[in-house]
Amino acid sequence: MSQVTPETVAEIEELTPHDGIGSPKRGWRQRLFGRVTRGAGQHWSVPFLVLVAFIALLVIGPILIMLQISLQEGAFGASTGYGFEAWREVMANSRIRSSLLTTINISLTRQTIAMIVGVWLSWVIARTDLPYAKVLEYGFWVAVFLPGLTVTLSWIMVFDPFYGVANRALEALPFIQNGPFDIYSWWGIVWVHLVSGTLPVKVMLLTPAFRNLDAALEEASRSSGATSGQTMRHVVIPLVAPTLLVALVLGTIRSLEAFEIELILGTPRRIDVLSTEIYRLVRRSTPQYSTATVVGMISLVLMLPAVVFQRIYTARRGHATLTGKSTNVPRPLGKWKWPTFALIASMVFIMTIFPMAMVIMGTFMNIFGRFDATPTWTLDNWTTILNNRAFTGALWNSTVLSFGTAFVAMVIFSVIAYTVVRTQLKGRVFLDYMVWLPSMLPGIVISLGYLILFINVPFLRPMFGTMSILIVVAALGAMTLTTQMVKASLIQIGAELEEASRASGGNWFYTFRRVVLPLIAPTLAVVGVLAFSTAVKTTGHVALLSTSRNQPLSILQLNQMADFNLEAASVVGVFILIGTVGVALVARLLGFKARG
Amino acid sequence: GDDAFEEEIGGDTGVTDTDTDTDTDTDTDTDEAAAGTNDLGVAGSWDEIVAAAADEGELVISVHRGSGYEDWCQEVIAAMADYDIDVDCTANSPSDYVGRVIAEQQAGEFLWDLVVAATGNIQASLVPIAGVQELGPWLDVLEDESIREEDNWVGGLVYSDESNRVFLHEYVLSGGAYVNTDLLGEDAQPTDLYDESLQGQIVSRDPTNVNGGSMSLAWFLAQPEFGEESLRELVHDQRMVFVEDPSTMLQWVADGRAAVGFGANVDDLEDLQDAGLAENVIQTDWAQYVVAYGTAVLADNPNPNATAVFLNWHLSQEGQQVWTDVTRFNSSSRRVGVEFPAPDASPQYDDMSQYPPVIGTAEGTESVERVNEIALDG
Amino acid sequence: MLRLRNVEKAFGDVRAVNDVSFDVHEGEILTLLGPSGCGKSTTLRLVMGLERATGGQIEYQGKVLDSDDGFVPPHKRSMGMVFQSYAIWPHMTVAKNIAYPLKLRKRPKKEIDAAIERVLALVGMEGMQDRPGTKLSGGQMQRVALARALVYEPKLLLLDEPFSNLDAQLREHMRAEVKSLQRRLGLTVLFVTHDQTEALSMSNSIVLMRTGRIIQVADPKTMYNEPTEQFVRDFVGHTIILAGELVGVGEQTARVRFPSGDEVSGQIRHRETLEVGNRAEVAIRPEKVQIHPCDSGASGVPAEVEVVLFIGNHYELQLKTSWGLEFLVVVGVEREWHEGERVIVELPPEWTQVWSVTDIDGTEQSSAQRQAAMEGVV
Amino acid sequence: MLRLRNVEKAFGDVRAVNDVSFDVHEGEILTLLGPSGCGKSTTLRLVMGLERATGGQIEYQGKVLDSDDGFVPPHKRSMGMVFQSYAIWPHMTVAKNIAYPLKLRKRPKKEIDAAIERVLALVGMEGMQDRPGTKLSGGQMQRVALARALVYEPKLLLLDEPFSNLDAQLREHMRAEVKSLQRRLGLTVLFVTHDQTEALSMSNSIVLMRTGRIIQVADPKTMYNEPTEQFVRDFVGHTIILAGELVGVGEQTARVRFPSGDEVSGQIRHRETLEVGNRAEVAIRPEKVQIHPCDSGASGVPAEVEVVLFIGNHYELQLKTSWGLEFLVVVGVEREWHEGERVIVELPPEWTQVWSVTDIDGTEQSSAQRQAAMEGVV
Ligand SMILES: Nc1ncnc2c1ncn2[C@@H]1O[C@H](COP(=O)(O)OP(=O)(O)OP(=O)(O)O)[C@@H](O)[C@H]1O
Ligand SMILES: Nc1ncnc2c1ncn2[C@@H]1O[C@H](COP(=O)(O)OP(=O)(O)OP(=O)(O)O)[C@@H](O)[C@H]1O
Ligand SMILES: [Mg+2]
Ligand SMILES: [Mg+2]
Repeated sequence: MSQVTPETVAEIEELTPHDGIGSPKRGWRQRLFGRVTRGAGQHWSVPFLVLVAFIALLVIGPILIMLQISLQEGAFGASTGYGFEAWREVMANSRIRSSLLTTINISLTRQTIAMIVGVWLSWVIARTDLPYAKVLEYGFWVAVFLPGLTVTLSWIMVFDPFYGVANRALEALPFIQNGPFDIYSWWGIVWVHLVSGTLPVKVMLLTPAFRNLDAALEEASRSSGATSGQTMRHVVIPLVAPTLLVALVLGTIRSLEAFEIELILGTPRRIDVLSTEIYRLVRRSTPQYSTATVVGMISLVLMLPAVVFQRIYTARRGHATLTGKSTNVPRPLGKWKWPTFALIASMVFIMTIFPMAMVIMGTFMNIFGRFDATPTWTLDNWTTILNNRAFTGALWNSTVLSFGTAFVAMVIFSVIAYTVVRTQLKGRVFLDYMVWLPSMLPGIVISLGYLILFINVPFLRPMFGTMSILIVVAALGAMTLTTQMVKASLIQIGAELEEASRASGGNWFYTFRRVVLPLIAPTLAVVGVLAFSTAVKTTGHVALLSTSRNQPLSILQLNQMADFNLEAASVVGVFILIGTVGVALVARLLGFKARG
Repeated sequence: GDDAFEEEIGGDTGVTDTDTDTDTDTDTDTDEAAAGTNDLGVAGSWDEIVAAAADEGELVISVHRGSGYEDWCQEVIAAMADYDIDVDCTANSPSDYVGRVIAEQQAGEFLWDLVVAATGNIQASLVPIAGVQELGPWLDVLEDESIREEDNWVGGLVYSDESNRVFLHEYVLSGGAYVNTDLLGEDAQPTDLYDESLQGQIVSRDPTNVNGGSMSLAWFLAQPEFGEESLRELVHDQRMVFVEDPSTMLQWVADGRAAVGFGANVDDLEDLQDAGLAENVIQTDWAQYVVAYGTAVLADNPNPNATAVFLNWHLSQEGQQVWTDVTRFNSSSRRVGVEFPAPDASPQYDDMSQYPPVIGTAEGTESVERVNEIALDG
Repeated sequence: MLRLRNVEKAFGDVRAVNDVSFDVHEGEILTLLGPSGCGKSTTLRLVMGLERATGGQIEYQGKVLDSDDGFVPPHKRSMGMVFQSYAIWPHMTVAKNIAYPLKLRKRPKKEIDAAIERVLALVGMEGMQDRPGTKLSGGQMQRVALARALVYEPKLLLLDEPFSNLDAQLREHMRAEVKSLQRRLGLTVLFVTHDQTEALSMSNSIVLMRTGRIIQVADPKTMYNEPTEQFVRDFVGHTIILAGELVGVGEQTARVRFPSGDEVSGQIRHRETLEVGNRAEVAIRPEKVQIHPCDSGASGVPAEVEVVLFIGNHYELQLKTSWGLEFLVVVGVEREWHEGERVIVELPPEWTQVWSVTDIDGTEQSSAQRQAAMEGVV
Repeated sequence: MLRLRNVEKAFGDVRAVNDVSFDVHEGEILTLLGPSGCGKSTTLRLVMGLERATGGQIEYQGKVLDSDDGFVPPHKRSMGMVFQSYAIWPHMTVAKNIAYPLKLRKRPKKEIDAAIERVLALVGMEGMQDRPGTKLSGGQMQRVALARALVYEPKLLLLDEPFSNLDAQLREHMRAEVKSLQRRLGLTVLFVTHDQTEALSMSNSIVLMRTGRIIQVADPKTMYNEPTEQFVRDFVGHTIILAGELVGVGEQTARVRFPSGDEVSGQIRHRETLEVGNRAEVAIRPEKVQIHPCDSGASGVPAEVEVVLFIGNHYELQLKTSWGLEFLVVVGVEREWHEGERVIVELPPEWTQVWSVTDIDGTEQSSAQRQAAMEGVV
């Protein structure tokens, strides 16, 4: 009787499906970290632990470094010892406290609105017979890639209290004296955020989740007498909860980090958020890294409970919604079909067509938004950029950077996600938590941590000054998004679909390639494209790591921005836009093809 | 305090380690008294230096971020190619750059040869920890003797502070108040700003931000008749409005949304006026300030000979002319004989006392920080 | 109570339901029967309102539910449905799955708990309240699905193969429960099943469908004994078909000669197509055939026993006639039969039917073709 | 060929499979039979390697597949499986679903196409190649699942209720195909079904399970005629159970008196527990019972016909004895029966068994309890 070799054992054990559900009597440890060791349950794998350790180095390393910096007293580089000076200073600072409140307020408002509208939008797009649903969905994608600054200025043109066209139009009405809109306000910030990113990103992320939902589950609810709203609340939303939560937590993290819109729109009213505080601190003549780091840490601490909650909830409630019997019947909208279409199409217009037109137009304008300038139109912006000798190199670097990042994100991180969801390997829960960290400190703060890490770790040192370091850092930036979204979409896929492949004789890799990958392809396409566009637009993370040899377009754009040459910067933005839109189109086509 | 400070630098830079590796036998950074006798790591005669520079074959420069500096990089690359030196010239925002250099140096990595940029951040962060070297000894080895001569530089060989590390080769005149002539007269004076009717009518690039309007407002601090209290009054009681970018500020003034604005440069105004806009806006000759651009050699720089060759070119009249020609619109040079593209918009080098402390010097930094604080209060 | 008129549903090119009209009366059990893929589930889904018909009209309790002019959404139809795929909500426990329709109707918690307990006992799953919906066996899921539809006692129950994964005992029990519930509450049931026993024993009437169309609507007995078409005859119950030549056509009966020379007579179906000399089919239900040992002297068709299958309460014999035709008959267990034994098959004329030969594609393909297909595979 | 030894699988507290041991010999069809939730699917999943056993050992073709020491992954087991839940890949068309196992095995495209066509014809779905997996009817999905498992002819086929959603015709056809394939290729089949006819007619041996444990392993005939336990007797086929008092216990036979005073005798099962004066159960298969009109003078138990159910080829009569016991019998269609008619039920002693009365919780609950539960609902 021949015995099984240990290798085979290891190979399979890794891949034994697991479920996150346990008996109700579990302690906090189990709730936080999933099931505890029990005989055949969890197991070790050395290569996997090496991977975990490597990722821990890249992820926790910079955070520890930042923690150390936050404890340094005195100016950066001339520290006089360790203490809690920076922490005390931040805690005592009433400005920072009020910024913190504003941050929480703005983030929550944005996320709440975006979540509600986003869920509705993506459900309609994915699950009903909305005409041109795929085109509209793509419209939301494009909105995400538009350069935020130009979009902000476009909205100023509409809602400026003095010359904004919306106000002017309203003032033309007899009973309105002063147009009611003021873009330089709390709601102005919320609005621009919503239309320029928060909402479209939600649509991007959620639509695939709704697609992977067995229509029968919804139908069963409606047959039980539930209205669409009740079905949404009790069945659809709980079922896609893993994805919703990831999108929500990630969105919140992102909104804690963003500062460009707040800087422009918040300054006149002195609306400050944590991220603008950080920005100001590191831009001081003696950069206040300690204090900036402390402020950054605050947002990390703010987000931790959300992350822990997200994981516990998902582990307890993650359920397959796509099984081996799934049906996919779009829900007829009936008489609402065309009104819904009109509504969503106008949203796409507001979020995509209008700002995109403004961005492109802006590159040909002498002064952005000033139609009264003479000449109004010019090609100078284009010639400036195209004649810039660094341009070709930067274009190439950006291409390498963004494709590299998207590749790493899609390939490596989806394997990590798979490991976390479908195996019992020791360390996977730790990995799962760790994956959140890279996005939890603002790029502008964490980039210093990366710098210090990369020059101090001997085997990372050679990457310094090459493209690879930018790819690694940009990929780390995309890590949370990719891993968590892919994880959420894997949770949706019934284990039997994989089992059927393995029963047919497919090994793990074949199964992954032919069954798992196509099923998560729509999500993968989304995160791949988002990773691509983040990498191509990245500034904060890579600012300290790029040199003239590996400088990407986004840094070149920064050089234009340093002179407030918005028009020329927009030209670079258009290149970035064209690249991302093109890649997104290809990704969608491939994603849908893979999915059939 | 001081002891700990010294120790920190010595320890963290790990200079002793590097020394054994790189043949430099003296500690450049810790012992200032010894700096004069410091061996820079350059070869003996100029010819030898040039030869050694070609051997090094490389030079790493950081330049200020913004328009023209990339073009300057191309000029440097071209010029240094004659010496078989391959130049890696990167544009960096100075505030990013200092953090980066400090981190690198603390890890024992000395990657940069030179930095050419607005000196504020370098003065504030790198000079105190000797992240940049004393420049005098470098000037001494240069072939071009004219560089060393005080007379060839307006005001002499001026450094950002007495440690003589950052050589200020250029002063740029910036700032001024921008006045809407329709609302205020062409000869509006600073005292006019305190009129009650101007409450909420004064706009400034956000002075809580170092690079914002704070430098123009620092002018008020430097004037005996104004000073800190009246600046506070101007910012707070007159309900100064802050905006993020200069173009918006100027457009607000031009459109009459504000009567006066701070925090732009004359090129910003010129851009608008070239486009037929903001023709009712003038730049005042008050509230102007000077920003210093400096050249410094980084501690333990990797390519000393190439550095010397570069300095020999850069600080020559020819090099300075190139700098002036390709960098900002209103750039200039302290080098005698260099022609300025916009002489009217350049500082009057012969009478620097009319300006507030030069930004980039120790005092300049301090006054800007004070404006920051005042703006942040309240 | 429920009335379908010329209902049609097309999925692109596929016409899943085509010109379907039937009525379901209050308190009756109507069964949709038909080969896999014939449109049974689609018809139920149209009645529930999960799909919108592409043509025709559905009325319920006098109201038009679905027509060109309007559409009533499922939640307003007050029907209950068991899905062929169960559609158990994976995020809820068994109890929550079942409680859902009651919670929607805002029943008090106590009542809900009691109802859950009752209905779980009814499906034989007591004590499984807190099991997550995903941790159930196939049959348990099916029972939960049934419980969920029964718990709120909708006036019209749509059951799509609700017992397919239950064992015989449980299935019988559930059948009895549903029938009893239906009687007590006066429920109307629209039932889909692939189990003929179920269809014949439970229904008040049967709608037999094929590729989206209705073939015959009748009560069970009529459908079994008086099929209007060969397809019905072959689909409902077993039929032995022996082809031969028509040698005599009478008023009611006809005579057919088999290749072996034996002749039988039977009742004529579809007289108009029968002509002496043509080929004809002799059809008889297997249970009507009498098998006699070959030495018994009975008259009929001689055959050999090829396979003996034991089915518990009876045997199935596969017989082969002398000219090579194979067929199955069902015989009691009073006597043992042996493979290889020669027997006489008696066809009582009153149960024997004579049909003309037409294309039989009831199951989309003749068995000969299938046989060929299968040989290919092995 | 396949050998399970003391196999155990626990899901947390639920012991789905408990101490299960049986052998499957090459070329045989072994059926797992048992009430819903008894662990049949789990056993198949353990054999396939989709779950790891928590105890015991599984061997296949002389190799240990699963034991404390090791585990062979599913794809190395060269078995084929049809899932109870079908597991159709929603992102693939019908053809791609079926081609998958062949593509994996790198068969040439031509061969694959031919195989798909053959196997689709076999399951009666020709021409549906390009239909997406999510746009199929329930029965079509099930057939695709079957086709996918058959197409690559694995040595061991694991079929988990593979015909549950097929109509009788198709189901019979598929049964025949599987059996024929199995014979031709010498396949071994491990089969789960809830259909007793299927189990009894197709299998070489049957494993009867209950709550995770094996109750009896036997060939179909033995299991039907010589159940070792009441549970087996009641689960496999129908049984009429009449309780009465033991009035005589012989060597092989015993006599039982019913409340009405009628007495019957039957074969003794489990002699040791039978004592005169105790209550006993008289059990007989419904088809063994003879029903006589009440005026025929036959001896037996008098009863009244309560319900007549027409099941196509036979009637089911629900009878009620004078003391109120209800039971079903199956009778031929030779004679019509009427509700209300009085009859005599003859129990031939050779088919009658006498059991002692024990707890019957085979289906987890007595019918009385169920009845009670149901009353509650309505
Ligand atoms: N993942 C699981 N976790 C906990 N219990 C489970 C799980 N899967 C199955 N069970 C339980 O184990 C028992 C055996 O399940 P199994 O699926 O093997 O039953 P089965 O015999 O196939 O039943 P059916 O005929 O209804 O399909 C059932 O009581 C079921 O509820
Ligand atoms: N969404 C769909 N798109 C296209 N065709 C479909 C769709 N759903 C079902 N069909 C086709 O419509 C026909 C009828 O399907 P339906 O589900 O009503 O069959 P059914 O009678 O319930 O069969 P079964 O007994 O196998 O469940 C089938 O041929 C099926 O392939
Ligand atoms: Mg169906
Ligand atoms: Mg099962």
